[in-house]
Amino acid sequence: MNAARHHVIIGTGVAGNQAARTLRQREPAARISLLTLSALPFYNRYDLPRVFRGVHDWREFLVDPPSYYEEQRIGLRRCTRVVNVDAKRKVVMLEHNEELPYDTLLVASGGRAYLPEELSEYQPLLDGFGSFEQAMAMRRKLPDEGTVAILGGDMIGLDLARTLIDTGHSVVLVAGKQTFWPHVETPEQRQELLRVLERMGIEVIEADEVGGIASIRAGARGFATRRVVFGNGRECTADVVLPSFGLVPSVEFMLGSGVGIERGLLVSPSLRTTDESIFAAGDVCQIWSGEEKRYRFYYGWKNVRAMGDLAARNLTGDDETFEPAQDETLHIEGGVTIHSPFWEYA
Amino acid sequence: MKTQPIYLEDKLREVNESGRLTYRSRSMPTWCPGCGYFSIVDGLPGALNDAGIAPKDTVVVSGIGCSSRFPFFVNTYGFHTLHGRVLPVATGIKTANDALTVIAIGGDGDGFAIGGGHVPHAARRNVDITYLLFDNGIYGLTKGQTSPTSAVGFRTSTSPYENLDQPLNPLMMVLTYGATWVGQAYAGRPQQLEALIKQAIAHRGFSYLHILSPCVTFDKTDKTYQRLGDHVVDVPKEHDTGNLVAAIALAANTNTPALGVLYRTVRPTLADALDAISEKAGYKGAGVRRRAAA
Amino acid sequence: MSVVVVPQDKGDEEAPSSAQVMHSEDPRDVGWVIQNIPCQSACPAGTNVPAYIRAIAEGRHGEAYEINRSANVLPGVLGRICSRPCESVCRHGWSGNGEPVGICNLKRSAADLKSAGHRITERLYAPTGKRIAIVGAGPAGVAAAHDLSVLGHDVTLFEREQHFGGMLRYGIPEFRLPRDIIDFELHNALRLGVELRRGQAVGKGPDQVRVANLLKDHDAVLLAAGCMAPLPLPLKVRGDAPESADGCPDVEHGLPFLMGLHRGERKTVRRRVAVVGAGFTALDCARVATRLGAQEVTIHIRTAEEYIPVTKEEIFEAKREGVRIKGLRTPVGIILDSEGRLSGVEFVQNRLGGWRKDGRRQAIPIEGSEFVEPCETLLIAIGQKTVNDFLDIRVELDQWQNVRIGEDGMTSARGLFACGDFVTGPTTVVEAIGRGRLAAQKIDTWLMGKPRRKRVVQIVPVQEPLRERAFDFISRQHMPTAPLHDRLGKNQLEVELGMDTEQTTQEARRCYLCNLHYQIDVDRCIYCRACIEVAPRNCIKLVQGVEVRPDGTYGSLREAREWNQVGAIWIDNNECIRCGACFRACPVNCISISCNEFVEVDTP
Amino acid sequence: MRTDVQISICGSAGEGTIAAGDILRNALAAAGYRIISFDAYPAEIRGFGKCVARLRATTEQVYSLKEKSDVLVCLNDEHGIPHVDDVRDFGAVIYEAKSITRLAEGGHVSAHVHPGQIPYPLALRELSERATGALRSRNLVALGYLAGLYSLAPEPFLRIIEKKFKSKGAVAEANRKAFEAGRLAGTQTFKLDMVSFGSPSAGQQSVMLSGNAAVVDGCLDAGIDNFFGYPITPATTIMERLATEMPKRGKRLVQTEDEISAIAATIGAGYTGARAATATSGPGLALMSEMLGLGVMAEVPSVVFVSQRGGPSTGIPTKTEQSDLNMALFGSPGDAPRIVIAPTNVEGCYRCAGKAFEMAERYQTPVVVLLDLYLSNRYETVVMPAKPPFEPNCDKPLAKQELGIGYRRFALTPDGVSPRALPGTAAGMHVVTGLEHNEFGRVNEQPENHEAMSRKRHDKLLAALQHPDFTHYKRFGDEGRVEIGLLAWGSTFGECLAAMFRARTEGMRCAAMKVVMLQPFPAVAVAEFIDQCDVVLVPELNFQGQFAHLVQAQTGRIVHRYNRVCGGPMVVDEILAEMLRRVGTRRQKAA
Repeated sequence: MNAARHHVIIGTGVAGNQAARTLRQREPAARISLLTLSALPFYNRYDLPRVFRGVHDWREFLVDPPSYYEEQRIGLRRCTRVVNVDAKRKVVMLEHNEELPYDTLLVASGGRAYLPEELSEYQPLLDGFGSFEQAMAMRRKLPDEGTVAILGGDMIGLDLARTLIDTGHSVVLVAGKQTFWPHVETPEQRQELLRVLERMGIEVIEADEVGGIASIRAGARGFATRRVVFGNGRECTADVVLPSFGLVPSVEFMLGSGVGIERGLLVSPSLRTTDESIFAAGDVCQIWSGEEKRYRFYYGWKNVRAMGDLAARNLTGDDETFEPAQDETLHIEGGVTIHSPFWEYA
Repeated sequence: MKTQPIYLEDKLREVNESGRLTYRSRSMPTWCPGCGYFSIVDGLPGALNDAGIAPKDTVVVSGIGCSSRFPFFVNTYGFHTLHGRVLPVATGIKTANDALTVIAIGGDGDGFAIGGGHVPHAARRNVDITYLLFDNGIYGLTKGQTSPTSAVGFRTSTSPYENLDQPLNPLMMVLTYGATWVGQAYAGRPQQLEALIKQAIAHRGFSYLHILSPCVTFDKTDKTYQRLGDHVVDVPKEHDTGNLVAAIALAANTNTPALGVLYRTVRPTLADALDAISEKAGYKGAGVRRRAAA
Repeated sequence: MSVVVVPQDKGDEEAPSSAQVMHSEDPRDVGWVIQNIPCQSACPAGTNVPAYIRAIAEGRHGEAYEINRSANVLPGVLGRICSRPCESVCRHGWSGNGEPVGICNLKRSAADLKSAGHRITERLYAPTGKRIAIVGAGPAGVAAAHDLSVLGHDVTLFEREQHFGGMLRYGIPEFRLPRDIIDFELHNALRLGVELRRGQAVGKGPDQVRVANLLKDHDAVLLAAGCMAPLPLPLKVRGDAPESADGCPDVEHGLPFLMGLHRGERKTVRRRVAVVGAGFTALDCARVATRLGAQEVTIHIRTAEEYIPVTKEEIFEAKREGVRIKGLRTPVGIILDSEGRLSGVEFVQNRLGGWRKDGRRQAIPIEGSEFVEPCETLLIAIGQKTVNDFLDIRVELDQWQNVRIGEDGMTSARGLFACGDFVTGPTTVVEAIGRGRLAAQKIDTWLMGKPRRKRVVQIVPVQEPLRERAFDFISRQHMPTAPLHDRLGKNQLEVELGMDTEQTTQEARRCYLCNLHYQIDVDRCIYCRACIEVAPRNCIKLVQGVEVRPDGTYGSLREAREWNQVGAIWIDNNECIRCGACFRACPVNCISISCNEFVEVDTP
Repeated sequence: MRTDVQISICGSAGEGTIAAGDILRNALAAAGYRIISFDAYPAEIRGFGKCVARLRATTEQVYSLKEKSDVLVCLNDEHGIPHVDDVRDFGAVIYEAKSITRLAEGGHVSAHVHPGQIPYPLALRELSERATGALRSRNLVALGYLAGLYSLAPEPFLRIIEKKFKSKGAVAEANRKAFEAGRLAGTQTFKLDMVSFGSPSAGQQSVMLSGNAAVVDGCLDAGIDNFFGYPITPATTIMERLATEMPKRGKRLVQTEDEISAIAATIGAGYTGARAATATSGPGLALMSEMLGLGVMAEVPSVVFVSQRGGPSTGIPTKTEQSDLNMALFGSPGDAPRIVIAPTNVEGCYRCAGKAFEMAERYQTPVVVLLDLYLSNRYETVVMPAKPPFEPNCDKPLAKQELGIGYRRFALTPDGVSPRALPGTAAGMHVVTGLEHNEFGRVNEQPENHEAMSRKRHDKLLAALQHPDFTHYKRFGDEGRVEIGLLAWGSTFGECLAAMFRARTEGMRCAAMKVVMLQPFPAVAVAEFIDQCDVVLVPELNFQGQFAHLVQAQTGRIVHRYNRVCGGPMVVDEILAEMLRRVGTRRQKAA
C-alpha cells in the first residue's frame, strides 16, 4: 500500500522539483502531484536576466522538457492555487474548488517579493521580476538605454542590475536595509560594497525612506515615466521602478492547516512541520538551528535544492537533518567584483 | 398571504412515504431547464401511484420527439417507437393483453402531423388506452419548426416570415372522432394535472388528455408560461361532461383554454367488442386475452 | 428595551400589513436565523446586522443607527474600535465569495451620516420604583445602566475616575477613538435619569462607598468594575546596577502608561522602544510610542503575528507607521546600564505548541535559547486582571479569582450581581456591552419575578429580491486614513477618517442581507430546474435528504444523483447569496422570499 | 506567414457552444481565412448533451480537419476533459477557472492539461455575470478571449454578433459586452503558447457555407419552384433556409404532415413541369420509397436530398454515417432505376444540387442526392461562380406534330427519353399511372411491353454518364501505376485526399479517386483506375461496405474495404495506417 501513496508537492521551484525527482527515484510506484501557480513547467528563475540578452522563448529557460514529467509520471498541475490545507482530512483545497487528497504533503511554495507596507499604496507604479512573464513585461517597458530604479536592492536585484549595466541600461540603486539581503553585512563592509557597485556603473543613492512615487506623463521617446521622491528631499527618475526588498514566504494558504507558522513554516532540522505528514522545504521554511538556538531561513539555490532532496528522503523513511550546502559569506575580489553564493548557479 | 415556513424534512418524508418516487426511473430527464414536460413526468408517477397501478403492469409507449423521451424517465415498461406510430403500437399492446395499463405519449407533431391518420381510428375503436398529448406547438427536438398546433403568424425556422396554416384543434378533433374521455391540463398547474391524468387512466376506453406545455427554448411568444398562466381557466362548474355539443363548444374556445374534464361517456372498448364477436362465433372460454393476461 | 425593528416603517415600500407578519418559536425557524445570519450570531451584543445595513443601503441612516443602538448603546464607539467578530464570519467572506462586508465601518457610517437633528427612539417602560446601583461606568456598566433605566428602574452609577467610559476613555488612544464621540454616546445612553456619581470609588477605604451599604440602600447592586490591573511580568534584572525592574523609569506597564497619558500626565519614551504583549493594548502602546517620537518601535510577541487577536487593519496601520513585530520570544529579563537605565531586554526563543482552549496558540520556551534585544524603553502589555479586594463582603470566586455568578447572573450574595470583564476577565468592548445587557435582563427578571420580554422569529413576506447580482461584484470599500507624515507627534489626530456617503452606500449594497429567506414551495414546483440554470453558485439542489440538528438548524443536504431519489428541489440557504436570480427565473412562481429575523416581544 | 489553426470549443449543448463556433468561423472567414468546420451536437436540445464546435482556419482551402487541435476551449469541465488529449504540444487549453460545485480529484480541466500544453484559466462565469448580469454569455466571453489572446481584429466578430442577434435586441448588446470583457481579459493575458494566425489569404472573396446551405444555393440558382418537406435531422436546415429564401423569389415551400406527403407533393409539382424537391434522411427516405417508385414509373422529374445519419431505425440521429446507399440505389418496389449522385465537399453540394434538377428534367426521373450529416453540417469557405452554371430548362423539346390524337407520352425513342406535354399544353392530354403502361400511357400488362418499358426506363439513364459540365468522378495524386489507390464517395473523400497526400510525403506512390455519379455507375473509368493500382482501398462510413459492393458488382474487380461506423468522420491517421499496412504486406510479399 505504501507503493500507492500520493505525495503532493506545493511549488515547482528548485526545492519542489528536486523533491519530485528524489521521490520518484525512491518510490517508483508512488503518485506524485506537483502544484504550481505558474503557467509554465519549472524554469530557472536565476536565468531570467537573459531576457535582456534577447532570449524571449520560455522554452529556453526550462530545466526539464515537458516530456520529462510524463516519463517520470509526475502530475504537473499548473495555474493551480492552493487556498487551504485540511490536515485532519489530509486534503488540499484548490482555488478552483477541487479537493486533492494526499498521504504526504511537501510545502515548497517559496517566497514572493516583499513590499514594505509604507510603499503599498504605490503598487500600481511598481514592477516585478519574479517570473518569466514579469521579466518580459519589464523588458517591453524598458527602452534601450532606459533607466531602472531598484528600491532596496537584495542580491537578486543586484544580479539583475549587473546584467542591465551590461546591456547598456542605467541603474539607480536606492540602497536601504535590504540592499545585500539575505547577507548580513557590517557598516564597514557595506560602504566598501556600495563603492564596488558604483564602480560597476550603478548610481547608488543612500536614502532613509521613499517619500513618494509619481507617474510622469510619458513624453517623447526616452523620457522617464516615474519620479521617485525621497524623505530627504532628493529624487530620481526612471522608466521602471523595481522594489527589491528580499522575499517573504508564501504561507497564507497554510494558516488553516494548524501547522506552526511565524514568518515561514516552522520545521524541525529534518524539515518536518508540527504536523506528522506535512514537510516544508526551500524559502518557505524556518528551520530550527540547534547551535544558534533559533528558527532561521537558509537561502540560495544549493541550500534550497538540498532541502528539497532531504525533505523527499525524510518523507520516504529517512530521518536526517539539514546541513547548509553553501556558505553565505559575501566577499569582494580585488576590490572590484562582488562574490555572492547567490550568484553562482549552473 | 402569510409566508408560511416550509420545512424540508417534512416535505421529504411526505414525498418518500407517498411512494410516488418508485414510479420514476433513475435517469434524470434531459429536457431544457424550464420545460413543462418536467411537470408531466412528475405527474404520471403520482397518478399511477394514487391509482395503485403497479409499474410492472404499466406500459408507456411513445413516438419520436422531445416528449417521446418520456418512457426513459419512468420506472415502467416502455416502448419508444417510430415517429407518429405510437397509437398503432399501443393498440397492438392493449389488444394483446387487457391486463396492462397502456399510456400513449406524444407531442403535437408526432400525434397530429405524421401520426394524424391514426388518431381517429384509435378513438373510434375506443381502445382502452390513455393518450397524453404534450402540446407545446413546436418541433423541439429538431430545434424549432412549426407544428400542427402552432398559431397563425407564429415564427419558426421553417416559417421565418410567419406561420400561415390554421392550427389544428386536437380537442375538437378527438371529440368528433368519438373519444370517450377528453380532458385538458396545463403543465404550470402540477396538482390539477396529476389529478386529471389519474382520472384519464381510471376511464375505461380511449381517454385523451391534452396538456398545454411551454417550450422555453423555441417559443418566446405564444405558448409561454406568462401567456398560458394568464389565460387558462377551469372548466365551469355547471358544465355537463355528458354533453358532447357543450364539450365541443368549450374546446372551440382556444383563447381561454378550459382545464378539466370536457367529455366523458361509456361505450364498449375494442376488447369488449372483439370478445363479443368471439362469443357470437361460439367461443365458450372466459375470454382468451384475459387468460393471456393472467 | 430594544426597539422592535420590523420592515413596517420602510419609507417608500408598501408596508406588509400585520396580517402578513407572523411570529414563530419553532426551533427550526430559530435555528434558521442562528445559522443563516452568522454576523448577528457572532455578535456578543446580538446586533441585527442585515437589518441596519439594509437601512443604510436604502439611505435611512438614522434608522440604521437606532437598530444598532437597540443592541449596543454605543454604535459610534464600536464603529471605530470593535474587534469585529462579525466580519470574520460574514458570508461574503466565505471561500469563493470574496471579502467580508465592512460591517464595522458601516456601523460608524450610520453614526456619522445620520441627520444632525436625529432623535433617538426608544420604547420606555413604566417606572417600577426599584433602585439599582452599578459599580463602574465602563462599557458593561453603561450598557446595563441604559437597559435598566429604559425598563423603568431607578439607576445610580458609581465611577472611580473623574469621567465616564472606563477602558474606552482611559485605555484607548484618541487617534483611534475621539473623545467627543464617547461623550455624545454616553450622554445618550444615560440620559434617562440615571444618577451619576463621578470620582466616587467603591471600596473599604475612607470616603469610599461600601458594597454592603449599597446593598442596604438598593434593591440590587451590579458590579461592573472591569479588569483594570495589569498582569505582572516577572523579569530577572541584570547589569551594573542591579535593582528591581519596578524601580527602573524606562520600564512601565502598558495600561497604566495609557491611562496616565489619558488622565493628562506627561509621558515620554526613549529612542528604541520594545513592547511586549499581543493585544490591542500592546499595539496602542507601540503606536503611541511612535507618536511620542521613538525612533524604533518593536512589538515582541510570544507566538506569531498570525495568531494574535488583533484585526489585520490595525496591524497594517501600525506597520505603515514603522512599528515592527517580532515573534516567538518571551521576555525573561532586563539589562540595566550603570545609571540604572534600561539598555536591553533579554528574551528566550519559543517554539509553537498546540492550541489553548480559548483558541489561542501556545508558545513553549526553548531551554538555553536566551538572547538580548537592545532598547531603552520597555512597555509591558501582556494582559489585565480583575481586582476585587475592594469588596467588603465575602462572595464566591472562581479558579481565576474572579467573582463567580450563577445562571441568574447573581453572585453568592443575594441582590449582588456582577458582569463584564470583572467576571470574565479581559475581553472586548462589544463583549462587555453584551454582558452588561444580559445582566440587566437578569436583574430585571429577578426584580420583577418573571422575564418581561422574550425573543421570537418574525417572518415578513418580501415582494421581490432586494438586491441585484451586480452588487456582489462591488469590491470592499477601503477606510480612508490620515496621511502618514501627518500622524507623527499627534495623539489626537484620528487615523481613520470615515467613509463618505457614496462609499457607504456601495459597501452597504455588498451585504447579502442574509435575513432574507428564499424557499421553494415543493407542492407547486414542477421540477423544471429553470432556477438551477441561472444559479450563480451551487445553491439550488435536487435533494433526497437533509440532516436536522437537535438545535433545529439544518446540516448538510443529501443531494440526489438519480431521478427516482429527487424528493424536492431546494434552495440551500447556506450557499444562497440572496441574488434573486431563481426568484426571477421560476416559471410558476413557486419561490417565495421572507425576511426572517429575531425580535423581542413582551411576554403575556 | 501561412495560417493553419484548428480550434475546438466544447461544452454542453445549453452553453452556446455551437453558437460560439458559428460566430468564430464566420468572423474568421470574414477576416479572409479559408475555413472547414464541423460541429457535433446531441439530440437533446439542452440538458446534459455534450457538443463540440470544431473549425480549422487555413491560408488555402482544405477538406478535412486535423488530428489535433491547436486551441481547445472548454465551457465546462465534464465535457472538456476528454478533449484535452486532442490538443497538440505548446497548444492552448482555455477553461473555466472556477467550479461552483465541489470537485473530486481530477474533476477540473487543469488537472488534465499536459505539461507541453499551455493552460489558460478564464473566469468565464464571473466575466459573463460582471458584463451582463447573467451567466448566459459565457460563450461570448470565450470568443472575446480568443480574439484578445491571438490579436484578432474585433470588428468581424462584432459585425457577426450584431447580425446574429439583431432580432433579439438586448441580447446583442449583452453579447457584445461579454465579448469585449473576454477580449480585455485576453489582451491582458500573457500569451505563452506557440499558436499564431498569419495574415489572411488574398485572392477571390469566398463565402462560408454549410453543405446544406450550399444545397439551398444550388436549388435557388437552378430555379427551384417548389419544396415540400418534413423536419428531420440532419436535413431540416435545408428546408429552414429555403423557407427564408424561396418566398423572396415568389417560390413556394410547404411543410407537410409527413414524408410520404412530402415526396407525393414533390412528384405532383414535378408532373406540372415545376422544379420541385424534398429533403429528408434515412427514415424519411424509407417512407418515400414507394412514391419514388411511382416517380420512376410515371417518369416524373423530382429531386430528393437525403442527408444520411446513423441507423438503422431512429439510430443515432445526430451522428454521421454513409449507410443509406443501398436504399438510395435500390429502395423501391420493382425495378425502379433512378439517378443517384453524391457530392464530396461543400462546393460539390452546390453543383450537385443544381445539376440534380437538370438531370431530373432531362431524364424524367427522380434524382437522389446523397449527403450525410458530416457534409450537411460542415462549413467550408467556397468561391462561388460569377453566374449560376446551371441550365434553366432541360426538357426535351416537344414538336407540335407529335401532339394531338395519338400523342405518345411514353414514346420509345433512341435515347429512351420521351418528350412530355405539361398539363396546360393544348392537345397534350394524357394519363400517367403507376400501373405498367404503353407508349400512350394506357394500362398494358403484356410481357413484351413490360420488357420494352423496363428497358426504356433503364437505358435512358445511361446518358446521364455523359451529362455535360458535371464531374462524374475524378482522380488525384500520382499518374499511372501506383502502389495503392483510394476509391471513395461522399464526405469521406476529404479525409482520403488528406491521407493520400500524407502518404506521398512518406514516399508512397498513390492516387485517390472520387466517384460522384453512383447510378448510373461509371464502371469503365473506375475499372481502369482499379487496374492501375496494386491495391485499392475503399474507406466508407458504413459497416457493410455498400460502396465496395457496388464497385465490385459494377466492375468485377476486387477491392479492399475499410469500414468505420464511429459516428464521426474518417480519421486521416487511421486511413494512412491502413494504407501503410496494405502496402507494407504487399511489399513484403514482393520481397
